[in-house]
Amino acid sequence: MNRYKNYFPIMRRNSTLAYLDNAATTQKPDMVIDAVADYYRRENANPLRGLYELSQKATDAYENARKKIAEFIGAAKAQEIIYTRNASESLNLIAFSLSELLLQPDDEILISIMEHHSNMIPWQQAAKRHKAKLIYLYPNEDGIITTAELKNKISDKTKILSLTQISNVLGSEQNLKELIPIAHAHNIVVSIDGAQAIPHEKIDVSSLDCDFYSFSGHKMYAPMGIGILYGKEKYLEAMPPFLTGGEMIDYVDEQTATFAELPYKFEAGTQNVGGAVGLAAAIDFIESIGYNKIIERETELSHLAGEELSKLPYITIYGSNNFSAHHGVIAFNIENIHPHDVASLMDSGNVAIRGGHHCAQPLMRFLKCNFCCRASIAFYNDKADIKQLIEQVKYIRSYFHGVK
Amino acid sequence: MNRYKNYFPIMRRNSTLAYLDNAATTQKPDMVIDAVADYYRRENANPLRGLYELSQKATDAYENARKKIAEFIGAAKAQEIIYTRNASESLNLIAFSLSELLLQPDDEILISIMEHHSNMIPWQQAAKRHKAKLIYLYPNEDGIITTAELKNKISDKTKILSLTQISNVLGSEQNLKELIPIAHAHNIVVSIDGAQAIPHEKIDVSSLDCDFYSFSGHKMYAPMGIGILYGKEKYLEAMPPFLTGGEMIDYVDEQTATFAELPYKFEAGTQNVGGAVGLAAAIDFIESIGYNKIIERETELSHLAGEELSKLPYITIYGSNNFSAHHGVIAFNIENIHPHDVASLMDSGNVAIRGGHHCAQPLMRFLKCNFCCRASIAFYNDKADIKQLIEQVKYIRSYFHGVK
Amino acid sequence: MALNNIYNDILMEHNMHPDHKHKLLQASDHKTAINPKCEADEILVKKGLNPSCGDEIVLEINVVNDIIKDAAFNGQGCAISQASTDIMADLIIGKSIDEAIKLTDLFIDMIRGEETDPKKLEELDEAMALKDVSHMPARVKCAVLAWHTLNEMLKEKKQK
Amino acid sequence: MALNNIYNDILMEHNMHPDHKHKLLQASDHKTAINPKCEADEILVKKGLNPSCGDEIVLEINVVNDIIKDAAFNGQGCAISQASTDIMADLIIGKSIDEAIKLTDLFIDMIRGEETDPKKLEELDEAMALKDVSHMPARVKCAVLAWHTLNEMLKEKKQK
Ligand SMILES: Cc1ncc(COP(=O)(O)O)c(C=O)c1O
Ligand SMILES: Cc1ncc(COP(=O)(O)O)c(C=O)c1O
Repeated sequence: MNRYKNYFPIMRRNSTLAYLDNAATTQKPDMVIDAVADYYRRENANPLRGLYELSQKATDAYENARKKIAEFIGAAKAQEIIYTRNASESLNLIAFSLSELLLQPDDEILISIMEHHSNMIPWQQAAKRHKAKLIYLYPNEDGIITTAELKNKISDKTKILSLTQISNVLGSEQNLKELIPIAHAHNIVVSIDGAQAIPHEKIDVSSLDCDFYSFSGHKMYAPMGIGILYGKEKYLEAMPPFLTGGEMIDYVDEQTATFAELPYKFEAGTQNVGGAVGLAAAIDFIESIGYNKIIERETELSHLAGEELSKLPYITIYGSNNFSAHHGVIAFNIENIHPHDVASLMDSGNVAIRGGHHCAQPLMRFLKCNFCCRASIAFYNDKADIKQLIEQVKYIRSYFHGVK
Repeated sequence: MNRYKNYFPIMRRNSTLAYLDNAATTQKPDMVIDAVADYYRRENANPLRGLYELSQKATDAYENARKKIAEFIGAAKAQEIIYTRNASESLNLIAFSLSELLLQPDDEILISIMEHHSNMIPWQQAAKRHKAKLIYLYPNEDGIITTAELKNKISDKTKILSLTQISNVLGSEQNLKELIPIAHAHNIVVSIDGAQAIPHEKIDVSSLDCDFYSFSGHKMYAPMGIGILYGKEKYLEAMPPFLTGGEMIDYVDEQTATFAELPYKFEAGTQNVGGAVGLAAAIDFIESIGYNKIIERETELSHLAGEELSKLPYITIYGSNNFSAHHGVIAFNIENIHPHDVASLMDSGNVAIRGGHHCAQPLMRFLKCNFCCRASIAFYNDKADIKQLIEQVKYIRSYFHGVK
Repeated sequence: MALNNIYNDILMEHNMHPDHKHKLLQASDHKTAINPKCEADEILVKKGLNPSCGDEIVLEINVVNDIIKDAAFNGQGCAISQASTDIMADLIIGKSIDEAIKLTDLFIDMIRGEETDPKKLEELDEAMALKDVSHMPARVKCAVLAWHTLNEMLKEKKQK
Repeated sequence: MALNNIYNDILMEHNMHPDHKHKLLQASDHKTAINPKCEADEILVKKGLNPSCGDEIVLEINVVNDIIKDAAFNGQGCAISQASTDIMADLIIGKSIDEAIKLTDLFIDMIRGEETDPKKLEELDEAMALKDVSHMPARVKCAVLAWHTLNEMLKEKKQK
């Protein structure tokens, strides 16, 4: 077992498991599991307004995690970091509150056909509520939205651009440094879905200059139940709150309420301090490995998986032919075999992949496949995992093919 | 240290701590902390649609927890149990989706002045969105909404009654078996905020016959980041979804989506499986102690704390004089000393209580005190904790009083 | 690994070489060709959808005097749903409506893990090959799609 | 326990027996009584609110030729906010506007834990007694309420 897998108890227990569903959720290293348990063993209390030692410790744990996250993604201020439950909730928050702030009837929202349902349905709902239009950007064969496509779709009604940085199916990364300035030149607010990007590369929201950035902890080695919404202060200040109640208020009377300052205005009810502590530990973990190492390993393995799969004539791979640009995500189909059968049979060979629409039905139809298999790689995977994947593909093909 | 505290690592580490802020959040027993860690060590994966063994284990963990929760509160079906992040999110979900379903302009929503902000502001917002009226019920001196008060406030415009079962300030429990039938006789949908009830007594939603019931895991020995919304199937079926995205869909195209069956329709994005596992372990823990024992100990300690405090002439206690009916919650003030100073000074004596408005500003104004101290008891507390509290009260009083 | 059990010879054979994957003749053709005198002769058609898998089948049955004379299907989906449909068609041809309803109920109970008695399950014949799907929650819908569709179809017919 | 440090004699004395908890005379009274010839003589009034604690103070200062001649407050709140306000009044009376702004900045830095050099903090005199509030995040707002209010008040005045 390679030294990286050794950090993960679930890998130590399953030494022959090729876990290739990292885009769905990553496994958790000891460091993260222990940090959460230790929080509950040592400093658990309801944070904020805490007037006793434990509550102060919980508050410190919570706010120090926030600072760490802010630094990690290059946010100017800690109060631009809002804790949510997952990326989906972050995206729902933006779609609700930013729409309330900005949208007038006939305004336009731009998203891409590559969006995960979580960055699509909230905008469908927002468009419906505000009688706005939802307009789609389509990628080229490499899964890239060109500047021409963006310019084409921008009109003087466009108010919001919400875009995934890395597609969870194609693995393609958008050139945000090119796209965002174009949007901003048209006074369009830009929200980036970073759920598939932050596990794989260093993010700096300040240099990206996006107005919002969303991601989930559980896809970056943290526990489930914690997500982040980064937003520029000026927008967060102006937006109405989303979830209400608990400590997110200033003053409440029977019919109205005024809301707390940032970030608390967007944090309703008792927060998930254990989750925040786990996310902070996951950041320490990532930094202890280093993005350089992560990128090096993931690029090599993506390349290997893509090359090996593409040698097989009965395999279709979706997205760019340059497999090094897939950020660990290789989506494919075996001719005439349903992805669900592939995934079930892979399991018999101790390979964990996903088959289905990957919460991207419109993209699947755009790719004319409806369903596909997806192997998704993290830095702790290794060549043996990829070999196991390829062997399984061949075995499944021959198993179906061999049947009279 | 009493045998119950011994289940809690944080108590073993702080043997002189009198933790009396249980209404804010309870401490976590080994059983719960370990169950969550073990989940991440053994069976972590993204649940649902899981086509490999780990994902099936995660799905089983998640759905078995749902079944356990359904049985625990007497729900007819597991799909009436929706996972949320905390009680606040459950209440936001109801206030949003039920209002969408039911409310017409000029309709009326009934809540009590005792509601936690989380069962108040979401209704203020819903009332605003739908041009409906938010009408308040006021309690008698014992903190009880009488049937007369309810009947008085019901009109033929009343559509929803949302009520806390136990007040987080007064500790008073509403007689739901009397109130709910009255509401139902007027075709009013009834939502109960059970956040402060379920840690203290057996809940049976079927015999209560409430239409919705909300609570948080972290107030009943489970980790933070997991909450529950119970809803009758017929309402959940009819209500539009709240958060959208991820697996909560059936079919998605560019402009519209159809939604999955219950309970998934209300569960957007990757769910907190670790949290669900922790909540299931907390239920096992509660059942291993037994509500009989919990009620016996909490009633005795509430009585003791109330009686001892009320002997001191400079103390005002809020709520009923029958302290056995306080469900562990004793809210009080020391004459001329701000609750924040009381709480800070108590900390020096290793007593953890809360001081402030307890997320119930309108109730505080109704009680004409704005702020108060609150000691809140769990079954693991003991007479020594109460003694420590009383000593600290006396000490603080003399400390302020003794200053020239 | 347990999962492999399900992709056994029976399932693979029915998936790769289904006997009933075709269209039935039109009702009018049937009337003349098979049973020209029977007024109750009819072809029932119903579509079954499993959006999570994208499985989609169109089930056709020909009912004569309350007996299922023939069955066929079309559509696409995973091996489990395709094989399960073909196996079902084998099983129900020649059965009465009531017998067929009982069999679909039994099959669904087996897949949901609610009926495990091997004696009782014997009635399902080859369909028993799908028993282990009960341990694959993600695939339950694939296995029961056809059976569920038939069950509804027959109950609707009885209500008419 | 660390927290007790904060409820020291200085704080308790200022809380129980504040010197400056009263109303200043009206500006017109001042003009005649104290400095009848000075046109710049005025009383500035500003309210400070800390909703989380319910602390509420009304700060009044009398500024003559850019010097704070007198200061007073009214309102309610916890011991920390009350004492902190009274201590501040002691400190700033007789100081120039610029000096007072510097002192409020210094105090706020101390409470936020951003300035810890004892030499520099000496300027704060008795207000140093509140230093340990920097370890009590929940009480920071109580301690800085008056200082923050004064700071804004003086900056507004300078802008006019
Ligand atoms: C009565 C009541 N309702 C709702 C809540 C909100 O719970 P949470 O903060 O876990 O969302 C609380 C907890 O503070 C409460 O006491
Ligand atoms: C691109 C993208 N966006 C959003 C999400 C939603 O993340 P979560 O399920 O953690 O809310 C995912 C994860 O599936 C994703 O891949």
